[in-house]
Amino acid sequence: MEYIIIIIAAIFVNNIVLAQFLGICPFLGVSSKVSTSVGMSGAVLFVMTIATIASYLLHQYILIPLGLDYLRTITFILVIAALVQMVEIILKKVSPPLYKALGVFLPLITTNCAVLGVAILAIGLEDGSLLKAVIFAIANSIGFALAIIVFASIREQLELANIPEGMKGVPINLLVAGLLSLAFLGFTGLV
Amino acid sequence: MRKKESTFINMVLSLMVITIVAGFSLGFVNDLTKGPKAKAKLERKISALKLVLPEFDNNPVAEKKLIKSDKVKDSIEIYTALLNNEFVGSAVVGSSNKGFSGLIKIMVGFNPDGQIQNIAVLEQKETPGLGTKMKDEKFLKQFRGKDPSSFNLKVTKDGGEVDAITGSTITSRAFGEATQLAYDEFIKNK
Amino acid sequence: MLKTFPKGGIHPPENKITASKPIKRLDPPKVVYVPISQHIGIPSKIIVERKEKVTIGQIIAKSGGYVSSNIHSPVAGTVTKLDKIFDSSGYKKQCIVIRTDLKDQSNFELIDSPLKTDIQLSKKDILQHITDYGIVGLGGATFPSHVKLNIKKDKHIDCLIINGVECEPYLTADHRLMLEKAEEILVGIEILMFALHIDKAIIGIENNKKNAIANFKELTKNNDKIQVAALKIKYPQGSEKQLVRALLKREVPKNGLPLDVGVIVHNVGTIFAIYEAVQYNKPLTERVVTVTGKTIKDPSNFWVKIGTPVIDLINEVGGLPEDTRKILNGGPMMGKAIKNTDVPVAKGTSGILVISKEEAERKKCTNCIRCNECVFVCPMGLEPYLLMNLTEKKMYETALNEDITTCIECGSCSYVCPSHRPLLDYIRFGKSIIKTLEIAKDKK
Amino acid sequence: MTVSIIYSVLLLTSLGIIAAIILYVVSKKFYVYEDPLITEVEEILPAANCAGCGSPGCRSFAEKLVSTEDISDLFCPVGGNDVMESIANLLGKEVTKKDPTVAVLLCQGSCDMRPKTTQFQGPDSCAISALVFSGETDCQYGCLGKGDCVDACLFDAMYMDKDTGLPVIITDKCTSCGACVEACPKNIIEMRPKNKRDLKIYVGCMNEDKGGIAKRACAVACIGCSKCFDICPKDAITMENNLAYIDAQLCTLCRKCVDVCPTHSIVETNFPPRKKKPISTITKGKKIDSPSKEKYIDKKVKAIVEPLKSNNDA
Amino acid sequence: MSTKPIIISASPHVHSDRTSKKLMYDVVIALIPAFLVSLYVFGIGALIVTAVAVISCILFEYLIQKYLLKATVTINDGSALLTGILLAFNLPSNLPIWMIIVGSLVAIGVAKMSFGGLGFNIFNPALVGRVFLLISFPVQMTMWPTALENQTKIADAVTGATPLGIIKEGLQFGETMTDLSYKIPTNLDMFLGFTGGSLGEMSIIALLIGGLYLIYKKVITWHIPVTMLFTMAVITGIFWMINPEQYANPLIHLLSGGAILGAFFMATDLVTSPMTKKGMVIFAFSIGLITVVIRLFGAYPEGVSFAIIIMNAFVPLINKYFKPRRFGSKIKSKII
Amino acid sequence: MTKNIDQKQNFLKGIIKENPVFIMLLGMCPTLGVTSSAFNGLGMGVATLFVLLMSNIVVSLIKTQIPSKVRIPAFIIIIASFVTIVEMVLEAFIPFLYEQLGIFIPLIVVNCLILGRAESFASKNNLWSSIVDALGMGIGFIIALTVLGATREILGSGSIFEMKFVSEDANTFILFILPPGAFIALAYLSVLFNKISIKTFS
Ligand SMILES: Cc1cc2nc3c(=O)[nH]c(=O)nc-3n(C[C@H](O)[C@H](O)[C@H](O)COP(=O)(O)O)c2cc1C
Ligand SMILES: Cc1cc2nc3c(=O)[nH]c(=O)nc-3n(C[C@H](O)[C@H](O)[C@H](O)COP(=O)(O)O)c2cc1C
Ligand SMILES: Cc1cc2nc3c(=O)[nH]c(=O)nc-3n(C[C@H](O)[C@H](O)[C@H](O)COP(=O)(O)O)c2cc1C
Ligand SMILES: Cc1cc2nc3c(=O)[nH]c(=O)nc-3n(C[C@H](O)[C@H](O)[C@H](O)CO)c2cc1C
Ligand code: SF4
Ligand code: SF4
Ligand code: SF4
Ligand code: SF4
Ligand code: FES
Repeated sequence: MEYIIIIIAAIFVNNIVLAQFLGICPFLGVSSKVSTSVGMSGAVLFVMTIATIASYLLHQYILIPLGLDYLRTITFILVIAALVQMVEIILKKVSPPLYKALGVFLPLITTNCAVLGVAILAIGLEDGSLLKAVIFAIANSIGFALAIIVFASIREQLELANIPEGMKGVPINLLVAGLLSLAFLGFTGLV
Repeated sequence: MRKKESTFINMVLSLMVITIVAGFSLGFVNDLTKGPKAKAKLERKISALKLVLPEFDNNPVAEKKLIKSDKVKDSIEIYTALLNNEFVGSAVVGSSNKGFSGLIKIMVGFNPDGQIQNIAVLEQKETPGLGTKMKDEKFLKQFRGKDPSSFNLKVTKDGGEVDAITGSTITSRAFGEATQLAYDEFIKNK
Repeated sequence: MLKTFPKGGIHPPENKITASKPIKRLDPPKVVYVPISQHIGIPSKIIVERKEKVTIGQIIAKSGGYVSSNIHSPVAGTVTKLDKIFDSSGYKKQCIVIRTDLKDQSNFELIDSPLKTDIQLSKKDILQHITDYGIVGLGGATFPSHVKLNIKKDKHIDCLIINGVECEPYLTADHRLMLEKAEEILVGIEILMFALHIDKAIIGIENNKKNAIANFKELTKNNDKIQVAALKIKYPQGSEKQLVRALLKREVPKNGLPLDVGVIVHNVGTIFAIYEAVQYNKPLTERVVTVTGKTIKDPSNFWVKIGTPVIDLINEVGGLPEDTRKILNGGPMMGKAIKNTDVPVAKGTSGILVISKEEAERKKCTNCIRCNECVFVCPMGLEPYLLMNLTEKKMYETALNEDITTCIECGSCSYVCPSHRPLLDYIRFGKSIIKTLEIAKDKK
Repeated sequence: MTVSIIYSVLLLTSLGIIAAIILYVVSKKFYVYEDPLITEVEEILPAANCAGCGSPGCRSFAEKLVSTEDISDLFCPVGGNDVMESIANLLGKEVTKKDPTVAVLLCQGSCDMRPKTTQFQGPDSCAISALVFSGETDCQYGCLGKGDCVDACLFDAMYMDKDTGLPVIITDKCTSCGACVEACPKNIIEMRPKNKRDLKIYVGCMNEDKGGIAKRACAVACIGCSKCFDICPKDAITMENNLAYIDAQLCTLCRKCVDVCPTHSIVETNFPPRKKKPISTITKGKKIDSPSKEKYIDKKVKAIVEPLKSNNDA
Repeated sequence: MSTKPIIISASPHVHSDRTSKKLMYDVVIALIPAFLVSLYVFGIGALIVTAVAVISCILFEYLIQKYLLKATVTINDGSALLTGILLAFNLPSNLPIWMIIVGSLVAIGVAKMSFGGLGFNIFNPALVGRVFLLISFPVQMTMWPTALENQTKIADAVTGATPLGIIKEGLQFGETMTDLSYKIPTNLDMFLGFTGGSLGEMSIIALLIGGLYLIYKKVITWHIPVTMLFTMAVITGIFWMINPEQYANPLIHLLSGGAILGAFFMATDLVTSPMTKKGMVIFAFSIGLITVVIRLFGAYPEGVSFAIIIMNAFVPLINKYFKPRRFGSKIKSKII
Repeated sequence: MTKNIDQKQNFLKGIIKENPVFIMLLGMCPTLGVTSSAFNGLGMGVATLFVLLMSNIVVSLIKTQIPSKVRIPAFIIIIASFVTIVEMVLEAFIPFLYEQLGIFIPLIVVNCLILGRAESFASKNNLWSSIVDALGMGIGFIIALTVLGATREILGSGSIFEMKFVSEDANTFILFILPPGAFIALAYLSVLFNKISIKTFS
């Protein structure tokens, strides 16, 4: 039950993009096509999960025992940056097609605050276990995927619309994000 | 101005230098701010206590009591305040998750005779500008000096004596419930 | 339950005002303008010269390639010019201009011949006749029939479908032909069945031609090879893909031909032309044309010589009404607006429709309200609103993926759109662009 | 120095070194070479991404420039000779100099010269209306006047003249990218050398009909009379399908042909006005001498001068 | 021949006589019965709210088109009128006038014209306007003049909660459905419209009449309303059967909280609903589901508005993956 | 290779032509996340400016010493160090702001603005230009955040910098302090910004 609550909360109620404002850059940046946004979601799911595991372990078994939790930010970001690089290499070698699909997004993820944000939030969970952290990360990346895919499909449709000159580009995208976020307010109080 | 070549040695060396410097400076700043940080943290706790309790001279945080209760998930915290080693009241953390958006956590300060000294809101997720009005003086002031044994903590709509915040009956009810809970624990653990 | 195709379609007002008018024969016009490209494919090659005398039925332009057709002189007379004349495509096209010899008796002979039922030619000769006498599909596409009937070894055909649907409003040419030449058409069917070794034929007729259905049913009572099927009144029932689906429940694959599901579809007019070519060695030099319109005094059906200028036909029905704003070659759904009244009748002209006043005006186009009417009526399962938008925004690649090329240009979408959007205009344009892009790609 | 500082240094350093090692391995094992020249060339290119060069975009043109040995066939019309030269310098390759060209409209059939006989209803697009018919006038070669070319021009170098119903090319803005040539379904925009001071002489007509028919459809149509052909001292004019064409390479801009054309279908641009012969004498000896004709000539002159003026302001 | 030149255009040369304007006005006609009932129940307040919403919607559309977009003004196509009416129908009849104007501005300016106007908006304008108001002014937006007692006089309207609001609050504080059933109006009252609520959402019978008229006029098809209401009935039915004391019965859910108004008039908005029948069914099913989830477990007693705009966001995705079956494509699947 | 840069231009570009928020869309998360009040926006802006300035300085100083392959990790460490310093200082001395900004403080690390400037400017230009660049960009960021925060605060709470100018019970557009309001306010502010900057600078 607890896990289900985490999942629903992360996907609908506190959607990482629409309610928590994490990962807005890729959300606005790589959402012009549904296909690319699916690629990005895949990459985020992948990286967010491993990054959370890695930083959880780092925090739990190195930083806390050594009393170095003020190094949280710097160590996490290092771990994430290195991980992303490593994933990139491994993918390139192991599965070129997957690399082709996700590869372009990987560098973007380093500067995606959703990954770092979730890693930090995950260690802050109440009586958090590793499992809980992982579920939290996965649920959040699904929330990210949901938001960005819906957003991309709307943008695809808007490409065919006659948006007024002044609204074209950034403003209309922000507005759509705003209305999307407004709609998601309906889930308030589910958990 | 030529860039350094990307040789192995260069790469490791430069990163090493950077990390060492970073490590030093961070450690240093941490040492510098450790004291103030801890103080600020304690300060925050104490300031809440100061708000709800009459004057005291002990450190209630050190004398925190944790009481298991089946009504709430976490245990209930009780802080006892002493002035000149004399019991002057205690602050009880009450909570209710029937708020509009879930959990509401408040700290209620009681006089030794059970009168409410003051209430501070610790945690809440209510709608800004609406449920959050429970932090407003206008709402809080009706609790001060009231003894829950005689003062019905329910909202007027439900036959109680609390004037609900306009448009936020739910929040007001939850607030009342949390206060009631705190009072019950206070009586039990007096 | 009447047979029909499963999805889409519309039912515009039928306006078949000439349904009960027998086909009249027109006097030969003084001058005929015979275009050399009256069929899909390569234009024919002119083989006559200026001032040359020609007789009725003489070949005046020879097939210019495989997908092409012979063209015969519809009248006896003298070639006066080889000129460019506006035809129904809206462009000037090469024409052979022949002045009719008013003294030559053959121009005035009644060409109606008695029914001739026995088939004497061999299969090969039948196809040769169809090739020689310039038979092309009269259902609208004017695809040379000999190409269609020249079936490759690896294809198996098991059914001939006779398209007597005539789902276009106003037009009654096929209807009248089916009433007046039913027996000839049945012989024509026998000829094709014989030539193609098929023992099944279905005549599909829309249910608003009950007398034609009854007539055929009566005549084929004892013939279990030829069936007559009444079809629901729904446009575009006559489109071959929809017709095959309605009659046989077979679905012609995307970008495929009826051939791919073992079917040949021919229009009743084509069948009649084949009958005449095979039994009487008669080339395709005349056809039935419905001349109609709400404001026309005396709308009628005529046997018309190919090459007759439209104005001659209109004069025959009482002249061009004052408030004419649009003249169509064909019906209101698929017909083409012509530029002037000198445009000649060609093999594919099934009707001349005169439209007046406001009815001719297009309404102002407003924003698409995504009402899904167009999606709902498209018989091909396309999303016209999307195809139009994609074309407008020059996203041809996406349009191709959305199957724009399978549009049969039936116009149902434009017909229903409550916002009067020129859907088909754009889709047609998109198709043409994609075609040129693909040709360019093929070249590379 | 507290323990905490030591730990923090140790931790960060070890993390840093691990990162360095990984990155080193990466950079060695998975090294992909990309010529830095490409980026440099791309920076020189004008970044209009107009595809006038034949490549889908400036970046891919840069790749092509770097990868092909002989770049003399490649040309960026927007950047022109300057850009090509600097690229050639960078790459150490040869370029051929191209004469600057500019778009011209081979049709003068304005509304009053070429009466409309029909009316088109449908989308405002030349290409779409060309699918249905040859145009609202009886000339099937001329401009349809719906402005596809104007829409295609990325550089605001064209506009539709409401009075004539024809597009106007602002020569100074035209980069000769050819987008309009591509867009016109009637192929009546041609790229012609700009010459000095933008002096040009060309036949402003595409009508291949016989003289009489052409004349009936449009007052300024080339009727194929061959007078210009006969008079041209340099044999720059060819006659084909009842239509004259002036080869810009051979033309010496002597202007002899302009005077002899009975229908004024030869256009001259930016020449100083002829002092000896005022406009009225040009029209002398011509049958049609209607006032509208006069008006038209005024307008024509204006239409050509105006863009230059407006450009100077800008 | 007439003096006007002959017209050339591409086929087809005839057109059905349906126009988008007629569609819009058909919806307006269909809303008249519900309006009359609200006029009877809420008196002049209903008229004021509706008039203000309609006028301000049309005015904003006019001003924006004329002065900001400098485009042709299309205020007589009926869509702004309709947005105004539907916005009003979602508001309490005693809402301050300036709030109505703000709601209209959000509906027309933000949700519609920012996207390019009629046909390009992603979200239902009236509902965006309503949700904006609901969230910004929850107090005024959730206080309804109670019906009947105060017909025709608006001055001192007594306020009270909607049936769903009463149920939600009651259940949260431990009351059972049996206790609550005395506090809420009877089913018949709800059916006829004698209950509290937004001005256009209470009279089920009037809305049904309008809805059937729309189906008869082929402005909408049955797919969205039927699927949505059916889904709601089934899911609330299941919960009700599990525990009738904790969950209201399906009838209450269908009769209250704008379910009918939403199902027939708002979810069916042509612009913001899917293009295929299959898509519509999925769309409507999800609306039903989300509505019930919000009503039973969420913070808001009333979920239809949110459910519709949430699903509006999914419409492009639905359109992308639920296409009509192409004629001649290999995979044979049944077309709904 | 360092070009001569017009420093005034360099400074102004960050505020107008390349405004990180309105034009370049950099660092959107803190922009949207913390701007529920003008003060929070200002606080975040200043914190970001500090990190940006310091990291631009350091990067510009040591740029020649870093092999290009480890450029990014090196920059990240530098940035992260300054962020951590900011974090600790805020926690110690301005605890209430620390609480308000919450998770967005550590997230300054991944603010694309900072890494982007380090990458594309400081690593290529001299110290002085880098400082000016950082100041321009940072002030552009502060202005954007403060304006956004102020707009939201005015509309949403009826106050500015916590000073209430409407009565306690007045109705304000609560939506604007909620997440959707952030997007919507920014959307229309950027329309406005574009209009104004086009009008005044073209
Ligand atoms: C967007 C929104 C936010 C709300 N926030 C709260 C809240 O924080 N606290 C609360 O008690 N009620 C809140 N409500 C109102 C409840 O839904 C309910 O109407 C109210 O508590 C009961 O009304 P009353 O207080 O006027 O009796 C909110 C309503 C809406 C629409
Ligand atoms: C390029 C082309 C090739 C064709 N090839 C054949 C063919 O091999 N066999 C055949 O039966 N019909 C062939 N057809 C004719 C089609 O079956 C069909 O009759 C024609 O396209 C007109 O159909 P419509 O009037 O429904 O558009 C061909 C048509 C085209 C355009
Ligand atoms: C929309 C549409 C409607 C058509 N309607 C008819 C029709 O009513 N009668 C007909 O004979 N052919 C009609 N056709 C043409 C047929 O598809 C097909 O080309 C013809 O029946 C083939 O016979 P033919 O080769 O003898 O012309 C229609 C085609 C289309 C695309
Ligand atoms: C059946 C139908 C339902 C409609 N429902 C709404 C609605 O709920 N809200 C609204 O603003 N407009 C509605 N409209 C009007 C119109 O579609 C709407 O203004 C567009 O969304 C604006 O682009 C409706 C129109 C029709 C035909
Ligand atoms: S014209 Fe094409 S898209 Fe339109 S309904 Fe017919 S087949 Fe479908
Ligand atoms: S019929 Fe017209 S208004 Fe309706 S969806 Fe199609 S294009 Fe749009
Ligand atoms: S006028 Fe033609 S060639 Fe010149 S810039 Fe414009 S599109 Fe290119
Ligand atoms: S020149 Fe060509 S593209 Fe331009 S308006 Fe004329 S016909 Fe159209
Ligand atoms: S600031 Fe959050 S992803 Fe860029």
